Amino acid sequence: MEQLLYGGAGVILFALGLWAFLVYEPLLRKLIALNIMGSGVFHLLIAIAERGELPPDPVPHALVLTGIVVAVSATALALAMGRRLEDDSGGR
Amino acid sequence: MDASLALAVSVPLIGGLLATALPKRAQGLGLLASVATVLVVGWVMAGVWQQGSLHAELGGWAAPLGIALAADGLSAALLGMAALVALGVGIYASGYFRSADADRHFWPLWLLLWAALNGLLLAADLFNIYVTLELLGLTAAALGALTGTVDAVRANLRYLLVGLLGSMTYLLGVALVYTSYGTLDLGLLSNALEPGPVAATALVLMTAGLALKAALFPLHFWLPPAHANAPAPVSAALSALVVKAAFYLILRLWLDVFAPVVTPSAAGLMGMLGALAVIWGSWRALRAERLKLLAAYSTVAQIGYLCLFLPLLQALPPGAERDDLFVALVLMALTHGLAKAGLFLAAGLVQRSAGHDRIDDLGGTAQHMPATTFTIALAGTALIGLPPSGSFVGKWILMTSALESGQWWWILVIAIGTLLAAAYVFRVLSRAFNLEPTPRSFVTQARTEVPALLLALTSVAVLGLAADPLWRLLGAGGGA
Amino acid sequence: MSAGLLLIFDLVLVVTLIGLAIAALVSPDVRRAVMLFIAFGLWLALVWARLRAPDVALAEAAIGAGLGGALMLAAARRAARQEAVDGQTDARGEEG
Amino acid sequence: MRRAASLIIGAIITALALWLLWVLQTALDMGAGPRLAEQAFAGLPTTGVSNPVTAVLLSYRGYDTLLELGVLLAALLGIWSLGVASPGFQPAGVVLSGMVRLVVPLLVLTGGYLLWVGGYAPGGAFQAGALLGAAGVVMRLAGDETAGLPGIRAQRWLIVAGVAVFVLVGLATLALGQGFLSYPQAWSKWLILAIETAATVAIGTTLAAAYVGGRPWSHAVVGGRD
Repeated sequence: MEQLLYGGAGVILFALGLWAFLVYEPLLRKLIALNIMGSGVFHLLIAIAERGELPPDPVPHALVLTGIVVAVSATALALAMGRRLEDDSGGR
Repeated sequence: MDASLALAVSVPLIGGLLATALPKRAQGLGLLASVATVLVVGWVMAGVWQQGSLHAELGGWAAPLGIALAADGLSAALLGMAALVALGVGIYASGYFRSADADRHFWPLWLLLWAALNGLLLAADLFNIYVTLELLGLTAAALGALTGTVDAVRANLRYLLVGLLGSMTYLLGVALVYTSYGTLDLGLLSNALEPGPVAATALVLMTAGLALKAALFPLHFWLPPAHANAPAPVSAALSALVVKAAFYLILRLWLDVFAPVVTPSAAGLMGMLGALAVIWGSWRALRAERLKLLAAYSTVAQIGYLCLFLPLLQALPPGAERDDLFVALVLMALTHGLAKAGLFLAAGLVQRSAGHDRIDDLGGTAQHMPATTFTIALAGTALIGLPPSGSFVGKWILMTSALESGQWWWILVIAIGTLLAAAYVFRVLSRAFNLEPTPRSFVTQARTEVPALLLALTSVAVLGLAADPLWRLLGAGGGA
Repeated sequence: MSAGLLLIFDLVLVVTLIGLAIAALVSPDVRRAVMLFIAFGLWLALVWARLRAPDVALAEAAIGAGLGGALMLAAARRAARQEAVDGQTDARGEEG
Repeated sequence: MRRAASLIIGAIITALALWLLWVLQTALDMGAGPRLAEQAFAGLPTTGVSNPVTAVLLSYRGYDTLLELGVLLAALLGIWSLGVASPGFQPAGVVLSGMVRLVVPLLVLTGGYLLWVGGYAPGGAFQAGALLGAAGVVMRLAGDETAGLPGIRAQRWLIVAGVAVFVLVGLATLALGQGFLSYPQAWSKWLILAIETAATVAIGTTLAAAYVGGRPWSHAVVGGRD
């Protein structure tokens, strides 16, 4: 039950992020959407790692840690590209 | 334990680190690392040639707890193609970038991309594939934006975002797999997998994510602007290697790991998308105004051809015939990779010499750059699929299999695609030979023209005429 | 009884999390959207602490919400400033 | 028109979400499937660390972490290739800069602490590196346009340090005939600590440099402000 509740929340976050990614145009909106999508997947992994009495599974935890760092790297690069576009169109 | 597999990733990685830390020597270090990587890849290929397949457990932990690297015939063939293209691109790049600044930014990112590519082709773990995909996507987008023009940055920003969307979708599939099967290792997973909604959904999610990255129709929209606006050596690598890496993963999942889950209708759907990609991509290539845009649309079509193989491979029972078809698929992929790399490199030279790459105004290019025009002609031969190129053999086997398995309608698609390809290639060549011929010397800039020419030549002559070793490499590797 | 209470506690955590996500995604003001995204990340860290994943919770709070948020906030501030500048020049143009 | 499109997309994605929820329920209903936790705990004594997450990150799946540090590096190289950094913020007032002088050492100390306890308690290189990066962000917000980072040449070495130490350890174990990244058990703890320390420094530098948002003003252009 717990797993379904938390795992389901992960799926819902993924879907919400996907919707916003497809609907909104501005870069920052898309990045927030992508990050929330990613958080949804991460949340699903954390949810399935937790199993009541047993100690939680450390493998999904490590995967999520890796995923978080990758997501921030990609966000930083995308923002830098967006800033470059802003500067170019501003400097016309 | 085979050391060559880990080295195939570490050597370009170390090259990238050194090029980052010592920017003034980036070019020399980069070329050195390229040669070293080619040697290591040769070692891997020799190992696969002798032993059929290689396997290495990293960290001293066996799967499922640890991560393994594996090479079979398919990955070895693609590794080899990647090494050839990458070496050519590296030599070309060393004579291409005019500003020292661009050159210094190119090398570290390029070597990291190569490391990611090798890592992806050798990966045997679903999550490890995700990490290599991200490394590949980030470096590819950053390299594509290296020209710094607004168009290039915008197109590659979109490419980056689409790639991230694909990775997230892929990762959701991986999470589902781990929920049900508790393993990420490809080999263990393929043993444990049972057809059912979970496995099917995981495959759909992963395939959708990868199809975005492989620019499979109708998810190809990001590719033409991103590839057409990147610096020429980068376009070559993106079209020849990066897109194909994502397709390789689709192949790995559909033919290897998830084979029991794949139904004829699912494979048929992939074939349909491939058919649409062939026709749409070739048509847009014919209508393209710029040479690099033409090359980019032609990549969309070529990915389509590769997808046509899926329904046929699914329909054929294991045996010699299916093995032949599989070799034909790899042959098409290799030929296209080499030819497209040659074409993009040549297009970059045309653009630089003429100041533009508008096809209609290319008159007289042949007079100035005979070697480059010859490269375009050779690459065109391979893209059309004329003998003796590797794609001629590939298309021939594809059509025979289509007839024999009763799926004759794919032949129509191949015929239309081939005619359109012939049209767009001859459209370029007829423009290039517009004026009276006054050739000066065949090669004008050896450092950039020769790699392009050799890549295109390999795609036509070497792969077409000497395809037998490929049969052995893939056959011995169990050829999926 | 305590199981029921725990379920309510879990429900509150999850509903708030999804509420914050929706708020961050649809907020009309970009800067506020980023703020809400940071709040979402911190709340997510809290939920992960509840799911006995303290390592990941720490990382999400520090990297995902913290540095990711800081990067986005800088971009949002620039965007807002850009809009303000554009607005001023437009207004001046209309006056003149 | 746009509204209609977003509604249609919304409907499709709702259907997708319902499908995924059903699949998830099916997967969970199949009962407690296999998981790697038990194996991970069983192997823990030989890894030299007692925090299972650190063991997964640096021992069982160290190769993933190595490539992940590569992703971080690639992102920064991409950012640097896009142009030079914009000038920083106005120097902070007295109160704020006083706070900064307090907060930055605190962040660095906490980072060091997290790095050290990562072996046996929640924490580790990523959390510690993030705090170092946060210290850089705070300094830049307070008016230090370099975010407390050293000159460009040193920065280049610092950002590659994490991957470099990691891959060199891997190659060393390979040369010893142990296989890539297979730490000898007696050294495991210290090798992991060394890798984590280098990774922490690299992550902190990279994140702070990413926040600066462009390559530092080159010494050739501005006569080096450091």
